Amino acid sequence: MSRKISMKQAINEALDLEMSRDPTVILMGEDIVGGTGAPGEKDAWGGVLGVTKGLYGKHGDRLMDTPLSESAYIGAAIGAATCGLRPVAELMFIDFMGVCFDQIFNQAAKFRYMFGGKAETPVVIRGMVGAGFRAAAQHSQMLTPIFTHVPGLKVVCPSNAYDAKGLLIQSIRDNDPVIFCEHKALYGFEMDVPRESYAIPFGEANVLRDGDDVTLVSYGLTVHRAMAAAEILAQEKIEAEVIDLRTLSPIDRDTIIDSVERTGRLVVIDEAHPRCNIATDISAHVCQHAFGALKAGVQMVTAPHTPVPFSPVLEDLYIPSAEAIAAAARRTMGITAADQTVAA
Amino acid sequence: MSRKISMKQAINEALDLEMSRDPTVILMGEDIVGGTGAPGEKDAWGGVLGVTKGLYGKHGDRLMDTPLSESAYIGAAIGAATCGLRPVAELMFIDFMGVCFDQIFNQAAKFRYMFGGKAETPVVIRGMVGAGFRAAAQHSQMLTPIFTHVPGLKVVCPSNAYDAKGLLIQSIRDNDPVIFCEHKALYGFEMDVPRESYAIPFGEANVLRDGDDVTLVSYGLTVHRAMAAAEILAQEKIEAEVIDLRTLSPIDRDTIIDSVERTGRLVVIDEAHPRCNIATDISAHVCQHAFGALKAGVQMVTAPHTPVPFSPVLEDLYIPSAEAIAAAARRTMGITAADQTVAA
Amino acid sequence: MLDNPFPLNKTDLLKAYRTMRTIREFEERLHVDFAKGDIPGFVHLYAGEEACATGIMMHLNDNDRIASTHRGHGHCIAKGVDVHEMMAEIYGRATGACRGKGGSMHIADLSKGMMGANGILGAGGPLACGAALAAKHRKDGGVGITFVGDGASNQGMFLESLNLAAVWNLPVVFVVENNGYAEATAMEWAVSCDSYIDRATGFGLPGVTVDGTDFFAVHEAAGEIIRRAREGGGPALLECKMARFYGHFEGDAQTYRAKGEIEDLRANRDCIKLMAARLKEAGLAAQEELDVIDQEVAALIEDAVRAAKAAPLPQPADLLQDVYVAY
Amino acid sequence: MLDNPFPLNKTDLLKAYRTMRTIREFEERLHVDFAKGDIPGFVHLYAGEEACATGIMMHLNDNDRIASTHRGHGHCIAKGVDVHEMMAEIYGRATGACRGKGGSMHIADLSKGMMGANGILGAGGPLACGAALAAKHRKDGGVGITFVGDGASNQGMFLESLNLAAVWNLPVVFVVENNGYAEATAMEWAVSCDSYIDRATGFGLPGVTVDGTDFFAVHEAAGEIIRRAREGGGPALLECKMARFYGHFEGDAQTYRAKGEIEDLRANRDCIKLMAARLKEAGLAAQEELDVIDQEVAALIEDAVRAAKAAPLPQPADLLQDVYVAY
Ligand SMILES: Cc1ncc(C[n+]2csc(CCOP(=O)(O)OP(=O)(O)O)c2C)c(N)n1
Ligand SMILES: Cc1ncc(C[n+]2csc(CCOP(=O)(O)OP(=O)(O)O)c2C)c(N)n1
Ligand SMILES: [Mg+2]
Ligand SMILES: [Mg+2]
Repeated sequence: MSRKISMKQAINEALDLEMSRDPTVILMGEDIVGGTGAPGEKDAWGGVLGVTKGLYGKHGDRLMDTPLSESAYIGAAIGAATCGLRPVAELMFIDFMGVCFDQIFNQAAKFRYMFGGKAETPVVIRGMVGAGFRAAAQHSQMLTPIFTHVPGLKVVCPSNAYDAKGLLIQSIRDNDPVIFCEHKALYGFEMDVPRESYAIPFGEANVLRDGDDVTLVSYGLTVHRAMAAAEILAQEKIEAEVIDLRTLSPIDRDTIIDSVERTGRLVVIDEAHPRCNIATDISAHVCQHAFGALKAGVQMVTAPHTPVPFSPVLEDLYIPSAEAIAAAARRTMGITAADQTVAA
Repeated sequence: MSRKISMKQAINEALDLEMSRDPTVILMGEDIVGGTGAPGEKDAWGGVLGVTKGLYGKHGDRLMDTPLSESAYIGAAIGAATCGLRPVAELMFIDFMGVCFDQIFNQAAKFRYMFGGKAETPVVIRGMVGAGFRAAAQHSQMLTPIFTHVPGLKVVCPSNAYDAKGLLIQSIRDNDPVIFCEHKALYGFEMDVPRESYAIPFGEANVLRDGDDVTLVSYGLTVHRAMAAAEILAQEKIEAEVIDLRTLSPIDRDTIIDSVERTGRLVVIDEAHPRCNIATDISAHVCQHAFGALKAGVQMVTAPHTPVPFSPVLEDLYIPSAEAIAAAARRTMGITAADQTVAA
Repeated sequence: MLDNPFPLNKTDLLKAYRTMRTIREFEERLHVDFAKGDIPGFVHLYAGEEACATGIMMHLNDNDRIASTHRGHGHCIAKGVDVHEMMAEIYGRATGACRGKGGSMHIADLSKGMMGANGILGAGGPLACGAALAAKHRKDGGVGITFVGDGASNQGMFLESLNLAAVWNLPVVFVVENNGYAEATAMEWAVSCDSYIDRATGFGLPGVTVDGTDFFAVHEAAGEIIRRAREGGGPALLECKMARFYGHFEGDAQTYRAKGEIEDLRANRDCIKLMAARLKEAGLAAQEELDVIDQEVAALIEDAVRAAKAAPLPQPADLLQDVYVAY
Repeated sequence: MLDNPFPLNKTDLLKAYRTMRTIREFEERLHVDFAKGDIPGFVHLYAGEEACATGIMMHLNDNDRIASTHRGHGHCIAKGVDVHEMMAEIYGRATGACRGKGGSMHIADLSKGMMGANGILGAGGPLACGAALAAKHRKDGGVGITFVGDGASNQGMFLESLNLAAVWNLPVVFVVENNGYAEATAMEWAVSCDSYIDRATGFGLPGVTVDGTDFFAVHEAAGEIIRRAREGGGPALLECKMARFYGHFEGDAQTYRAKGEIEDLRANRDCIKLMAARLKEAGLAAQEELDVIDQEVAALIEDAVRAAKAAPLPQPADLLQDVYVAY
């Protein structure tokens, strides 16, 4: 049984289902309940954008508001995870990772290896990523490449409500630390989502659209831009295959390479900054392992090497557009702007 | 006039020269003097490995020991930089960036852009990088890709004493925040270094060896491995061109592309973890912008996707070896292990 | 002026009143325009807290630096940042204080000693230490001031900077703007110490608590602390207890607050009303004089909004500008 | 046992003595073998500080968790981690506590409630809060303990965790091992408060200071604090003032210390000598009994070194193992 719900609701539902199923699942974060110690209503916020709203009513003190101390509570979530709980800690905006990164990359990520395989750290850190909210330079970053770079972390970034639910359930059940990236511009995006519980395995990309001419690979918000680009291209009789990575670590390289072996052309789209990002990661892998299949250089379409600007007119230019993606696809086909003008 | 000095001495000399030249240059860090408040000798340490030793005697209180509070003093260095000083702050091991990353990536890196071009933050953050010291998972990382990912930061990683001196002088004079990465395994490495002051501009790679068959690109310690690989290859009549990047942001892509246009073959070597690293960054750039020149897929030789292990036998396997680099070069030439056996 | 009971002359008092009114008018206008959908992004209003910024900033000059918070409009105005440039910034215009790239959460003007509002809580502590360090290095008598909310006072960066300031004996003042809430969370719950004086003592700093709705109390306490810092007497912590008139940010329904709480605050703890009453009581200003100021302020804000709306937007090329001084 | 002046019986007292001797012997052996070049990496010795780890750990069971520091050997031994596995780890062997992947700075044994030595200072604070949170959630009476040096007590992560522990009322104890130095830097200079009791008060925690070279004092103070935490009475901070016998790490020339300082410490503040004297004074142990223990301990360490040197090295394939539980 399914019905249309938003990605925000899907995340809420995944948390609810897992808390109901497993008593070791606890939630913590700044105002994930909201109003602790305050004279008014309890559960006043349910997170800054309401994602955890209502869960306090059902699960009570297993949701914990925290003081404004990310290292302390994210570290506590990590410590508790090594002691048998399955905490889901919210880092309101992923941009705040700078004040608690040590606990994530030097502690949680390394315990298992550094302790000779004898530790498990089943913690999930949920955080909002991405631009488009007019939230400026310190509340709009992707930062997915930074987490993906770190061995020991798993990194998830869904593009829709269905995936968000299944991937979050998998994240909670997973026995390694998971960074769960929620693109804030997708929270309102609705789609059919089953009521029941289901887990989407990590490392399995989703082929959203078949096509034999060019492969478009992305994750998160820009998956939708890639789909829009595919529509534009289809009108030009270019059939694009669109792949949604869903998880960045592990990453499903087989699906990408299978596709590129058919299309011979690859465009990688990443909302992260261009240097050392997911786009370079994929491009380089393909160039090393499927060079023979490439008919043209791999094109990357990314955010620029700049902080995220505030002004809406600039921010709108910041996120890779469908037109820029389509243009990159054309470049892989050897179609220049001049050809285009002629064709048009 | 030059004489043989170690990279450690070259760094010390660069700091000394700049402090003498410019009264706004100040140094801070944990025990960069050593012994503050203690009953014994002042200037007892000069940094944990003695890099700043002796500078206190010459420049006195312009060197400041700090409490063990990286966010506070790195942030103070950044704040002071926006107010007219040119602080050089030491982050003893770059691995400690997790406790002060916010000040680096959300503050220093973003001020200029976020404030509409009206701020300057001429701060240098020096830190030890790299494996080989048996210092285990939390004292051996490169992390260069993480800093390189961030717009607004410049990232420098010299491979030798001469470059270290010139690049550090440039870093101090530069008006943007610079992450200056010192590979601890290179500290003892001696070479001819002029006594006088000189600055090496950023974004200019150094071609250490000419060759027409394959291009090897690296930075830091693995430059030496690449040179050793070139020696191995030369015995097989394969002439490798070896490029030392010196600065990772900005990065000298022109020199790489010029070389690849001649050789048609590229191996990128990176001591950082493999995902979203400098190797993928370069490979992807070349694959997008010089695809036509490539005769074979770009090969990457990197550390594995694991934390740095302690045991010397494992750590020695961790850092890319000359043999692995040579093997990658052979792969770009289509020479398989089988061919090799025949040839031998 | 024989019967002036205050340590400020009339000109300064009216200047302070004007500053507070400017902040209030600025914020109330944003409140209205945000609800209309005119203003993009997150906006945190300082209304109700004006006496704190104003009382402190009266002691500072352009050579003194402040590191502000996400709730920074009041600090900016009191520190002398141009109101037109601020408004244009909030509207994302090319004429803004940050040329439209910063927005409400990142207004800065280094020429006025305003090091920036900050979207990262607690980040100002270290930065203000740096400003103080630079002043100390130059021996120019400058001070660094950082503002921090009750919530952000639990941030590690901020706590570290208390220790650093004491150890280095920096001319820096930590102003805790205790408005009782961090978002929806009560200060009473989230801050573990009995008082900020205890916390200051825990870092070897003198701590002072004042009623932050009382301009005169803030002004006096801050004056003493800042003077000492300038003279090399070292850092201190000043807690100002105050009241947030609006939600955490615009759009907050505030159901976590007590019934009648805001009405009560507005009626009894409005720092501007309180100041006006004191001025009139002391015979230093007639209502008419204050009305004139109010009208001038209203006109200023009106003009700032008008100008902001009419100002040019950033150009596409601006997207890539000013990442580095030189790259 | 009528005339036993101590709250522990003879068996426990001798057990404590044995633990302290084991730590000392372990560390002194490392000191010698490091100088010979047998041991790779950074090694920080706990010698001189044994009474602290031992006095506290006597109150704990495997269900209680500790988060340790870079100077962790003593915590490990007192918490029951196998000495052979520790030595093998320090020698980088496959039989080590972490299969050779961790080394001195990362020895852990979660089955013994030892959450790991830690190369990042201050990181243990949040982790121990997490252990305490898990215990509280399970209502199993467990406690979390974190050790932190005087230097690391200024780390933001650690400071934040003091506040968090108080706010969440966690069964956690923060043990400040104040040995007077952070590397070469004096505690007196780097820690801004007058006393750790002030710092604890600054976070709403009860704070207690004891002579960390006095096993009995540590044991008693820790017992009280840990009992209260177990019973839901909340967190506390315990400062143990003690003495580092060796350098910050092996290889440190220690020129920053006063002339004669170490000799004086060894003569007058050696926690093991002090304990032995007290035991003999009270007639609870004869020198001969202690000698037997000393000999057994020496044999154990000798055997651990022998076994470590003979143990197999990790295999190349191990390099890629155990990054994830499943990937
Ligand atoms: C490091 C960091 N953590 C969390 C946030 C999200 N956040 C923004 S404002 C706020 C509450 C701040 O409360 P307080 O410090 O009391 O200041 P006030 O809003 O009351 O002025 C929070 C949690 C942030 N911006 N930065
Ligand atoms: C976050 C961090 N900063 C700095 C260091 C480097 N470091 C290792 S030990 C040490 C001094 C520690 O002093 P203290 O906390 O007093 O412990 P002690 O060594 O005296 O036991 C320093 C600065 C580190 N490991 N981690
Ligand atoms: Mg507040
Ligand atoms: Mg110490």
